[in-house]
Amino acid sequence: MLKLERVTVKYGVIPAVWELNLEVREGQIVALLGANGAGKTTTLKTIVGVLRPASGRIFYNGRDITMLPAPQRVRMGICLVPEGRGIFNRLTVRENLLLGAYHRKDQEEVLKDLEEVYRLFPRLKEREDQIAGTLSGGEQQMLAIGRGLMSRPRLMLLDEPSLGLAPLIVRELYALIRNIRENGVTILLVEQSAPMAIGIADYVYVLETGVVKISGTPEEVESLEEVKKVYLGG
Amino acid sequence: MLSLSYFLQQSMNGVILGCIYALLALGMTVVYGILRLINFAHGALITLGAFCVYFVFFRLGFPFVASIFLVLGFGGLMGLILDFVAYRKLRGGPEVALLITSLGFYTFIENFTKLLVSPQPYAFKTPAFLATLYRTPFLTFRIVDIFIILSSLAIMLSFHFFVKRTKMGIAMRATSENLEIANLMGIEVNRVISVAFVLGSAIAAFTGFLWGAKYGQISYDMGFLTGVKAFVAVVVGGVGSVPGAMLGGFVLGLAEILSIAFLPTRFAEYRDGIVFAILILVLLVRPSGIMGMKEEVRV
Amino acid sequence: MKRFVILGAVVLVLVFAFSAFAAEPIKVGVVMGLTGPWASIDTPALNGVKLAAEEINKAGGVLGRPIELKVVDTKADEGETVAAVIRLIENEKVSALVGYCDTHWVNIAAPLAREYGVPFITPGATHPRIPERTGAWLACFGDNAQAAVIAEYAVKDLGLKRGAIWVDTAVDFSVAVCAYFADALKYYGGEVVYEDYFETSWTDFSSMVARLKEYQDRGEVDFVYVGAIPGNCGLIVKQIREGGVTIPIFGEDGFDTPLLVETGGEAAEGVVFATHMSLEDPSPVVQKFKSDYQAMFGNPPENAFAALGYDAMKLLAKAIEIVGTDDPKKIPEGLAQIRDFQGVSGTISYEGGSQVPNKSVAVIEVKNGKFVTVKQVAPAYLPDPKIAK
Amino acid sequence: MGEWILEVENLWKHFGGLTAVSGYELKLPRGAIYGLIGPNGAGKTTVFNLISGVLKPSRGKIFFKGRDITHLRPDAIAALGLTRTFQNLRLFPSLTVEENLKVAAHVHARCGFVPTLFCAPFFFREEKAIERKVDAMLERFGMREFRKELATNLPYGLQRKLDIARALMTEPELILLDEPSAGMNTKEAEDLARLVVEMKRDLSLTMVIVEHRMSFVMGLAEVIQVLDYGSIIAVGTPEEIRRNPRVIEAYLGTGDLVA
Amino acid sequence: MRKELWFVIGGLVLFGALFVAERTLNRYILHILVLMGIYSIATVSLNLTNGYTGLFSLGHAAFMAIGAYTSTLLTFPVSLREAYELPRLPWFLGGPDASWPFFPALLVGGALASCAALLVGAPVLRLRGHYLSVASLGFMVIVVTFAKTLKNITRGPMGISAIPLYTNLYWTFLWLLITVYVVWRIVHSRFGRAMMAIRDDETVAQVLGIYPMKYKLFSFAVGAFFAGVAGGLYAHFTKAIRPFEFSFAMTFQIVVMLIVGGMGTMSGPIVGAVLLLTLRYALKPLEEHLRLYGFIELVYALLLILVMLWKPEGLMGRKRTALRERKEEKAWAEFSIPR
Repeated sequence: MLKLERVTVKYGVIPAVWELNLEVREGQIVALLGANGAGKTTTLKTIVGVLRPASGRIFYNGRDITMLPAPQRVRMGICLVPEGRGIFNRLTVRENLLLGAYHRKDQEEVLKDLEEVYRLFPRLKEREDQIAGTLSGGEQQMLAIGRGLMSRPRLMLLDEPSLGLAPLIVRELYALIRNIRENGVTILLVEQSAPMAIGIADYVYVLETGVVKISGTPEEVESLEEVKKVYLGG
Repeated sequence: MLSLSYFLQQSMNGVILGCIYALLALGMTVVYGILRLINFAHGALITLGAFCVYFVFFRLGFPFVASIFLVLGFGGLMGLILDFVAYRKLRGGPEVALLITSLGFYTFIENFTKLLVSPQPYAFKTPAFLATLYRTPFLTFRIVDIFIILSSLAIMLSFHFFVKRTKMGIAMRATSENLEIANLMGIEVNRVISVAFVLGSAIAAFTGFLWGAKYGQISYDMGFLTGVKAFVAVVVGGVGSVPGAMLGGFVLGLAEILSIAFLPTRFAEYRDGIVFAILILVLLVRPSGIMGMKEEVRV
Repeated sequence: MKRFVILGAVVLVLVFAFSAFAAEPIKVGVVMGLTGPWASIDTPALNGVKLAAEEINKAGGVLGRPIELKVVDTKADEGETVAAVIRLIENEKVSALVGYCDTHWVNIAAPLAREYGVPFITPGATHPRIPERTGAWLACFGDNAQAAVIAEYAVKDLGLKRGAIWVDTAVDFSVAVCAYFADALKYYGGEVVYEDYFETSWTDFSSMVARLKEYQDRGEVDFVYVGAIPGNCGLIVKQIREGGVTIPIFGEDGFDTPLLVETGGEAAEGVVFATHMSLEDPSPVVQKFKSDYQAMFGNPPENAFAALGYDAMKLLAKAIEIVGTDDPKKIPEGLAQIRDFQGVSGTISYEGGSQVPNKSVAVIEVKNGKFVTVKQVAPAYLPDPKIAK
Repeated sequence: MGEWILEVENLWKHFGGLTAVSGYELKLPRGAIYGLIGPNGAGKTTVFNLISGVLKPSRGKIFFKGRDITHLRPDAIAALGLTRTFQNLRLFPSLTVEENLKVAAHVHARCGFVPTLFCAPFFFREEKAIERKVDAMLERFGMREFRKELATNLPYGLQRKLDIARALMTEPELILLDEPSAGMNTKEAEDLARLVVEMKRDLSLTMVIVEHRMSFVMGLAEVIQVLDYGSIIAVGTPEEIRRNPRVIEAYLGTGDLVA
Repeated sequence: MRKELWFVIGGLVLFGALFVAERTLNRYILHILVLMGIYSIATVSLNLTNGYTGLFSLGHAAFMAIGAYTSTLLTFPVSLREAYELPRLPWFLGGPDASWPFFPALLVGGALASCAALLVGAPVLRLRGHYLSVASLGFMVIVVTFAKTLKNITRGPMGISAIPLYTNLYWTFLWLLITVYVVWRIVHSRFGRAMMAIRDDETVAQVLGIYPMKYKLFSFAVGAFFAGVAGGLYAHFTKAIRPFEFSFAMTFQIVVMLIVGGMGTMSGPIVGAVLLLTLRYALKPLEEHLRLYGFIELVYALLLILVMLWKPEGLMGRKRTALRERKEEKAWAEFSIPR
């Protein structure tokens, strides 16, 4: 469904991602792991079109989308749930959600989806008219994901959804991610904390300083000493 | 000197001046919110708007309503042109470049207008149906005064509604908060910015008409100080906030008029000084303006 | 960089092209604020100068030599003014300078010309202390004359004694004329009720109008005297009337502009102001001037400053004729000898070493959108020039 | 006194309704390397911000060399000998490598404006001394060849190193390193670890390191504190920490995968 | 030491050139040269705050006004004081029969501007970015307002004319040399490095032991001093000053010169000032010939926009990325990411 071929992304002259090859199949959950500064977020931003690769190509459903602007990619069903508090703090919860469906013309369907999101996250319903900046961390993350769902994505890119959340909520969140996948959305998951992500993924990439260091199925990756070393210093 | 009618009369004067500042501030605050651009060229648009009405309505004799729509369209078009010609290319560049470019645009438009019309002020007749003078025990006013207040309120309310309720308005606020994430949401940021320019400029051009109808004389350089003061209104009210811009406009208008009205006459020379003193005070006490959101300080 | 080189080259070529016209003309520098707030009086004045030069040249010039005008727009900017004067004297070697209808600019330009020993004649800057301070010659009356005439008219002819005065503090001449007016008003037995202040850059006078109306409604004031420059007088008159103020409005020569009626519209009806001369004057001199002006510029003279510009140029030509040379050092001697010179704006003589001519003042009233002369008189009382700053 | 170079007592920090740091405590002996770990958003960087004076604590006290520095400005704290690096690289982008380092030598420069203006010999001596210090520092970090390069144009790993070098130019006694190895590959990180040990030895430094890369911090630190939700959940040697179930729970989300 | 020597030599050469120029060129061109010098002083000093310290101030004209009025009041000839209704000097400035020589008057003007900068800077410099710009613009308007209203000292809006002409080529360029020297010294010392550090990242600078407020105030005050001097030179050059002169137009003109030339560079401000003034006076005959008054401003504005579009960092400005990387990009990348 999504394929990156030798993609290099640079900030100025400094490459953040170097000749990255990556593939996501329809219906999969793919995890992209790595430490801070490894280039995970850069990869996601490149996929969604906020950053331009210096070289390499990106294919989505077989179509070359390397040069398409971000809004068009969103319309094609790619959606990025940004890291941390990537929501609009000064807008209300409802406005945030509606913005997720910005490119859609089918107003009734949008409202239906809104109800659906509220059903999924009843907490958001309660806080519908609250300013998003006043939500707690977990609620904000829910809002971000809910907003992503509003765009009816076919490929959802999740950037560190567990950041700063309590373990209990993280567990809920992962259940939700599974749930979303069940509904036919392909997911590319970026995480720093490996085990949960490995547990949920169908395929795993580990990035280090912009290069894929390890890739494989969860079982293969898990057994590798290197992963443990990276994450627990073992 | 403190009779009720005097106070009412002066307040109305202040409110009318405030309307003009507030209308200009609307466009500026939206553009500043998104682009961090102090758009000096915005002031030039009231000049252009006023001269547009002058030629269309008085010289070519178009019907009034058509002229108004024409001037709105013309202002919007000018905003779009400015956006396309330069601001778009400069996005993401240094902020200073944007600021200086807008200054360049102002100078260009002003001098171009000067060459095109003449350096002389132009008499601008208030349309007959707006010129009727009413005297009541408390207030002396013309229809045009009422027209200014009502149309300003209408524009402000509909603009407020637009920003608060419509999809484009929400997108606009989102863009002004975080341009990159807005882009991620599939919002065509460039289009949002263009819309902001078009609306702001159209309103500014219309303000030019109100100006002409109220004061009866227009000139090529009428926009500059007004533009600067409108930006002061933006900052006083709180950058990026639409209600703030309106409030800022009224605060300035009233401060200007009432300071002349109630201070001894020789303080008249402090008029502009007072405006900017208010600005500095507000900035020092509440750096984000009266209604502004606190900007997050990156640590 | 290349384009700068090209641009520079183009400019150089042009400069040389124009300096190549070397006949034997008498060069006269004209400095005016053709852009900026003084444009509406400086432009007619310049046209007047041009018309005069054209006439002189057609008649064979002065001393058999044509007059060549070097016009510079100084944009109401001090730096530009100084640069222009230096350029005209140093580069163009002009014999005399004519310029400005506002005191401030004469105050800058004339002293510089004096340093070079080049005479400076101003068509319309009316501050009577100009000669004392700058050595310039006036083609017009002093502010004290015009203020006194209006004061006399108000008190003696109309019986209005209690006046409010509006002063534009941003221009020398307004401050001066208002001070002289206050003095003259007291002399004639009137009383200044209050003074209100504004600045050239304003467009909104509503708060001052409201104050005036308050005084009027309480019956404490009989008239208002406004010291406005041309760009503002229409605005002010309009706002005063629309604010519900009905008492008479008086003004000075800054009101002598078509803008008064154009902008003021009906509000300008009945406004009375003093100026240098009446363009409605049926005398053949004035009528000929009007038709010549119309022929040359396509529109009738905008105001009296056109006539003043014309007279200034003619005065200069006369002075050159008297001394028989265009040596700048000699020209003042010629000017000092001028007696009873019949100009369009009146009879001009420089008497007793004064560089301010003794001229009559026209009192004009706006009637049906036309400037109608009420009377043309010499002031009976002249306030001391030293009153004003 | 004397015993602890840094003492932090019951430190709290609230952002609006959010409690970023709650009851943080630290007693840091002179010459030690301590590690501070915890999941993203646990409040590690906030702790650094509080200690270095960039943020003011809501409650609590901080003593450096026995002196209360809770309410001092960051520059005064730096002048006392406490400095830090930044997680999200914050070099001075428009300055060269050399200039970046020279800026940091500012604290110990004594030459006033007047001697500077008139090129007093004192001024030149001081500039020379700074120059020599910069040389030594670049030598130590192996960055001599990049001396005249703009800081932004350096590769990421070198920018990290430069950040540390710059902090060292202030001649600190205590340095707070905020994720020094972030964005480095394994080899670079190992080099850095060696450098840190050398630095500590040569310059008799005390360090606190916030780190994500376990291998890095586990190898260096003598004592590790684990932070979660702004409060300390465990303190101990790397070995103890690795085995602590609460750490595994908090840091890894669940304990069911890696043990 | 070598660089300092070059400075002396450069200065001597400059004054030699000035000597020759004064003898050979006509006064109009000399006038333009002096004007260039004065504007260069103003832009170079503005560069210290706007370029090196990153405080985008729009209030520079206010300091020029303070310097201009102060030095004018000090040097105004006693004989003319009465005619222009200017007050005599009080006893502590030399008494009613004194008027100051030019040089000390300029110094006092600059010093007073510096004091004003310190006074205003203490609260205003806490603001950031555009807020600072707007506040400094406000400061400028307030200074102009005081110049208008303190009529007993300044003659109000009418301004003062008949100021003695003291400014000449030598004074101007001596001061320009001093300004450039001081700014250059500052930039290449710990002061300058601290300023640039603050410009790039205030928090980090502070953590490294630099107290931002101190250096912001310092650069503001030094910049104001030379602005004051430039104002004094200007007043004794045009021989007449008005409050409005030191207002928006002046401020923007200086800022534009600085930005077109290139902020944060040594040569930028001078290049900007010289270039724009050359353009202005070169176009003047063309404007008069075409009778398109306002044509110069039109070209000016157009040029400004074009420069901003093509080279927003200014003509002399340095792009963030050095040129040499473009060639060696690949090598660098590999250096960063070994496999």
